[in-house]
Amino acid sequence: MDCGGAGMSEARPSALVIGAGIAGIQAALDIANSGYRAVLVESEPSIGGHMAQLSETFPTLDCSQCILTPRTVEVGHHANIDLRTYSLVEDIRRSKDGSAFQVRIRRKAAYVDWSKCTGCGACQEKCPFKVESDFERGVGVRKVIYTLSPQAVPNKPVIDAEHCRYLISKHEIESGTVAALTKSGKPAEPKCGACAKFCPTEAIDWDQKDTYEELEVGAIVLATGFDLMSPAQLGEYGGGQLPDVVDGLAFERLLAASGPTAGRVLRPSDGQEPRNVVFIQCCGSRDPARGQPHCSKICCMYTAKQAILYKHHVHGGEATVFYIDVRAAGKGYEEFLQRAQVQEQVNYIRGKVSRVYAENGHLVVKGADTLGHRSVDVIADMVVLAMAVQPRPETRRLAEMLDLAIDDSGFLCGLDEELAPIETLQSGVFLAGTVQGPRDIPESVAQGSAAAGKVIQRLRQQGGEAAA
Amino acid sequence: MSRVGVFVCHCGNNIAGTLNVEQVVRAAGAHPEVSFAADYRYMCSDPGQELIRTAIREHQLDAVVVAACSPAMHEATFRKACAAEGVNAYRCESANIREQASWVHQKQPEAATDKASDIVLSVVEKVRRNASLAPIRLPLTRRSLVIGGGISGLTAALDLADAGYPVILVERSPALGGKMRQFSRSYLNLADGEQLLQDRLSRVSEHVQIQVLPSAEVRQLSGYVGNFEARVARQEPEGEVEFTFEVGAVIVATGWDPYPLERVPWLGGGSHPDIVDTLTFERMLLQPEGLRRPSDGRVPQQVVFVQCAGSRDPERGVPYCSKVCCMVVAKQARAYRQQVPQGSACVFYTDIRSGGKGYEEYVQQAAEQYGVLYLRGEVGRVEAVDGQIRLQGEDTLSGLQLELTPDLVVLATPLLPAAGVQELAQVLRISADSNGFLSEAHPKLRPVETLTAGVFLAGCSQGPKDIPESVAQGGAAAAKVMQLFSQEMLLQSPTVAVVDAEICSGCGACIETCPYGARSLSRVRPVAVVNPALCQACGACAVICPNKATEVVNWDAGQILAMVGEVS
Amino acid sequence: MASRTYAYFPGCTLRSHAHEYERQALAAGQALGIDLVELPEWNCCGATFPLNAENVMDLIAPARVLIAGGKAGGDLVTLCAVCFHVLRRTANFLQTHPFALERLNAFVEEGPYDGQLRPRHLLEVVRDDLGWAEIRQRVTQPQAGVRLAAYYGCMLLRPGPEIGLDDPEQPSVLENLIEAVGAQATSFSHSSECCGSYLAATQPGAVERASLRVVEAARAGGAAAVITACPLCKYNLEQAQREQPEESRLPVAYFTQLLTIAFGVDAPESAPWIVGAPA
Amino acid sequence: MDDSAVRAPDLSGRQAAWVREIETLSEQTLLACYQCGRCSAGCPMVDEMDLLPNQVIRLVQLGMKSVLDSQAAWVCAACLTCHARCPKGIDLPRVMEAIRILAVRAGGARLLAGDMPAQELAEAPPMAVIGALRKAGG
Repeated sequence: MDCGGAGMSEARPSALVIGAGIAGIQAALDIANSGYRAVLVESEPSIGGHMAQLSETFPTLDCSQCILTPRTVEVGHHANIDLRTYSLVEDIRRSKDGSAFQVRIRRKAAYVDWSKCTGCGACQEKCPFKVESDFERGVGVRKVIYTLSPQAVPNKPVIDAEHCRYLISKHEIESGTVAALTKSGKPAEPKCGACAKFCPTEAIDWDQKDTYEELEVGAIVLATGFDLMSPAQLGEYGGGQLPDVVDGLAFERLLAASGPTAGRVLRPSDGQEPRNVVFIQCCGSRDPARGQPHCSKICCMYTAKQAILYKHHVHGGEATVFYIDVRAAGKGYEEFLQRAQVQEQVNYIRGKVSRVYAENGHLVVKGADTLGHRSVDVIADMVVLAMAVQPRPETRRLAEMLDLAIDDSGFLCGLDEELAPIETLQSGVFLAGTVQGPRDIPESVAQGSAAAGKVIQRLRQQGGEAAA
Repeated sequence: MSRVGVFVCHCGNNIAGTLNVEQVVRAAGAHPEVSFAADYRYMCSDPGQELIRTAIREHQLDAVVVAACSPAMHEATFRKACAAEGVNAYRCESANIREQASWVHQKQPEAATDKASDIVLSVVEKVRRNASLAPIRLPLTRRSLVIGGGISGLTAALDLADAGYPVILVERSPALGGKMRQFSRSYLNLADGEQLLQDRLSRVSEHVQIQVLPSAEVRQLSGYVGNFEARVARQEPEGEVEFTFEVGAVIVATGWDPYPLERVPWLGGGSHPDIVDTLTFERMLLQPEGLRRPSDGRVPQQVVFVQCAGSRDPERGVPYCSKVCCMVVAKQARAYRQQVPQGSACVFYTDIRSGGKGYEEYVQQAAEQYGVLYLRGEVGRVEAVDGQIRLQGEDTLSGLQLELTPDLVVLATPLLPAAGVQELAQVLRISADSNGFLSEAHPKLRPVETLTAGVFLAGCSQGPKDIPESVAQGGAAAAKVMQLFSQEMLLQSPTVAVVDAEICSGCGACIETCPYGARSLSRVRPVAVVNPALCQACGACAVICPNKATEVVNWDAGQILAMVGEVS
Repeated sequence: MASRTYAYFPGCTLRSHAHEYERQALAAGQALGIDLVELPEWNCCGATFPLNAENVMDLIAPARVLIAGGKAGGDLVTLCAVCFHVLRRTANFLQTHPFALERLNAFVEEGPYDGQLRPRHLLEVVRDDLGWAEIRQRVTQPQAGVRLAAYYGCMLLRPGPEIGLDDPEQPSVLENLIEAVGAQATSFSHSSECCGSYLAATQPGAVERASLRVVEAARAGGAAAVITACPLCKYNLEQAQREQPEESRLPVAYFTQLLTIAFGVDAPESAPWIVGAPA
Repeated sequence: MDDSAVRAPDLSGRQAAWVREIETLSEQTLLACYQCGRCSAGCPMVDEMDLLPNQVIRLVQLGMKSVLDSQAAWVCAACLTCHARCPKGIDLPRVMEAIRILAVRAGGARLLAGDMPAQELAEAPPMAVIGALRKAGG
């Protein structure tokens, strides 16, 4: 495998950054711009994390992709950054003297030789199979050979082996579940292979295997980010059963110009424009009984933003937000909330929703207005659940590997959560972004930079000279 | 004759959804000096950049126009791609047809298309006249000035010093530690602020790389990124002493100041000794004899905390949320219940904002385990009647009007920007928002940078923040400085103003008008000279010069007239 | 077919108001090889699970049922959703509160109760011991084209972690049963909304309003009948409709009737969802 | 309810004996409730109540004894919908039961078989009659 790592000098001091969301990107760029080498590992085929899924960002309503792509492009072309996408950190061991880490990275088989691929996109166009896209949060589809977005960095596709007709039939023939010879006596051939037929550079590699790489780094930044709790865990809201009940990230995709509906808000069930959208906050958050005990911090603001954007997209549309406490704590946030409530006339109701169900082609949202002292039923066309922010599964694995502390919700702990939030129990291992707990973009960026600062400090103390 | 390539970006639907991209390509292609014109879904993507590089090779292009988003986004991306194929970076220009055409004229696709074509052609006219340039290289001083010795300033100073870079740490008050020194404890740590800061304070005082100047203020900052000269005035017993330091970067960590109690008169601020603010209550919690109320030294049996006492109140107080009060009050109410187990603690709140790691759990414990009673509603009035405090409030959840006679009222008043920060901002040539907090370069992605190169922000100077955020920001600002200091030479854009010394009369009009202080009279002869490191190429000098003796490189009069000619 | 034997607790209501429920259950059981052997001696379960800390006295009645069940050996099965709820929660409580168990044993002569019994509902026996495939096999009169609303009410599902019969928010056992006999389970927004329960005795007006909401939701889903496992739910839903003309009432039937008709034990004409059912 | 006339609720921090009694009987910590209102949102009987379920807890939190006079506890069907969805896991039906017990002890409401509507008494299944007597009869 060649991930572009050839020619890199092992002698140069380097750091491993795990996770290429905005926090990891910021950390890698700051390390690289200080002359040190950063190995940036990302499990998805391309970088950008959740920020690449967002439509606009609060409180300025900047287009997320627009402000993000300069950073992703810079990472993609940076001489000091070795990008390892579609890859997982399999193992980390500290060297005997404690100063360095031996890291083993597994790069998942993409079935595409990226050194040959030009990213022309012909394969994606010709692939006849579509599957639900995780990136589109279930409100959009992708091909079986895919990149996450047209602006992906790197802009090289991978094949989803689980759904690929060719790979499935190839496996059937090899494992003997399908006869090796056809009726006419010819050797059986795997079906489809459209991508390979149309690839102008013969980059499809059906025999590609997972590959492994060992390297040594002087410091590690953990920036593995977050997941949203699945709406399927909230049966009372019809999560997973009612198509027009979606989570906050799915609604971002419906708002995004680059999303599956090209920025038109259309409800998944019938493609109609919803005239009434209800946003429910604290879905699984602040819920020690059945969800997460913590506050997910970002939902109040993104809900206000989504309600505003929805009202911009659908003129005359009604937006209702059920909340318990509106947490608009950040620069310009309170003012943004006031804008949502007063100027944009988003209807805020203080109370939590008990149930959402379908009736006569609509959704009935059974809520309470604790300030008006009444229960309220809101008829809606669409419901958006602000699902709890929770750690990604691999975070726990990394914590075990490195012997790091985790909190009750599964987030990683800083050495001192207040006074030393970036450092950990392990020297040379630092945290950035939501791996430590829910936080917004500017906080994640600041933490990414701060973690980079700790890395630079350490590499300088170890005496490594930066390459200018 | 130039050989210009024009590349029109669809930006997904952002551009192509409104205007007719093909028509823009045709209009550009018709220009005699345009040798190649094409369009693509996303020019900034890898294949988009590859398209430019291939076209440069195949069509021997010597200049490039990318018609896409604002140059603030991707100018660097496209210039890098051109440079990789041997086209001088300054012969590549962005034509902004997104922010200036497709986004603002969504309802008029045809007019937007015409406008985009005009924009593209005018930039073609400019770029064919662009000179090939090389960046200006400047030396730099690898020492930094940290202004403010609170938790974020201390963190920044230590991070830099530990990385081997010397630091001048200037603190307005006589001692380091900032507001945190006054805290009775933090949320998670039982020790008081003084003890929590101990490790940092002793490391700062012992660090060979850190020079601390207490009782000192920055009076002037001249120079530019990498090469600042700071004048610092220090109050000493014998009077004011002034120091001058050469530094390459500045970190502003000036923190916050408390809101005067008198500014919340409807809450009784200033009218009774037992109506105090949270910072005062911090000190009361640390009284060696235990908590005593100020008026008569008795142990208060009923304490009422009032949140948003001036915050979120654009009419009477400040419009912003002060962010930390919810947690400060939860901490104080818990501490009170611990010290006075038989006493009652009520908190009036509007929204409890405990968004932070472990914060929600902390507040829930305050109610559940410490028996703090949270009352959701505004306090209408607090007043002293015959020495007794009377409080009128409402619990909107039960609909009850409440009239209380507490022994002590703690007002969570707003965090204000530190006194004097406006003047400091002027000295540093950085800006502040309408509330007086310093402005970051970008609210999302550049939270610790300012628009003045080499000047960075940390902590509450930029807006209310809690301790972990301030620590992270201190570290982040330090990292930005390290990045700056890791360069051998500073590279500056060469598209700056230049003076034709033969024509310049030395009248000084441009010196007056330059907003960046980038111009001065030559010491050698009476002509204006430009400090290229400070010049931001705004062009004000070119406009004001009565002799047309100055202009901006690659923005000369001929270019501008040609551009205007194309659109009119 | 191998026969399975279970101890069986009928409860008061099945012996006074819901005779049909019991008859159907026994008949369907026979067809499935399920032998329900009535406890030789039993008393009322108490009809409500006491929701307070001083509950030991209130638990004597259900505990005596549990003791009788324990003596009978094997699993103790009930039909009434409320009996099931009270017995299972009592059993859970006594299993996890040894001091309460000790106190209680001091009061009951038949004891001591060992705290180990886990009473079951017939639905669990059908689903877990037999399985839907076996039900489908046994069907001779498939109820094709019949649209039925699965109504759980409260007691079969909540509190979810303690009762554990099904997912309390998205249950499926009744739907699966309806589909196993070839009928179609309709979409039913109020399948686990409360009918008003025992307030029937004190607040009939409130119960009527609550029950009508349930009935209307079932009707809106196009159901020809409501299928329940609770005699009180059936009573409340029927009472709420008593003022309506008979032909426009939505029938309410026990899940057991689905089995007896699908197995050919009862005549197809006896099914309320065919007689007078809307298309 | 005429609570608005009561202008000085018991916020003493020393919980009144009756509040402690409710907490003991119900085995619930009522200050744990952060008043999200989810119980009120899902309650099938809420339209029949003079106080919302969350307000019942609120008044106990505030020490307002008038809550014992509320009809809400007597209209609660103990369907457990509120408990099933409460983010803090509060078992509100147990609180309602505690309020009923206190009211009965205070000699107030007490349901006797003779109090029931005659028709319901005759027609309703025994489980309803027994249930009602046990829930409301003290």
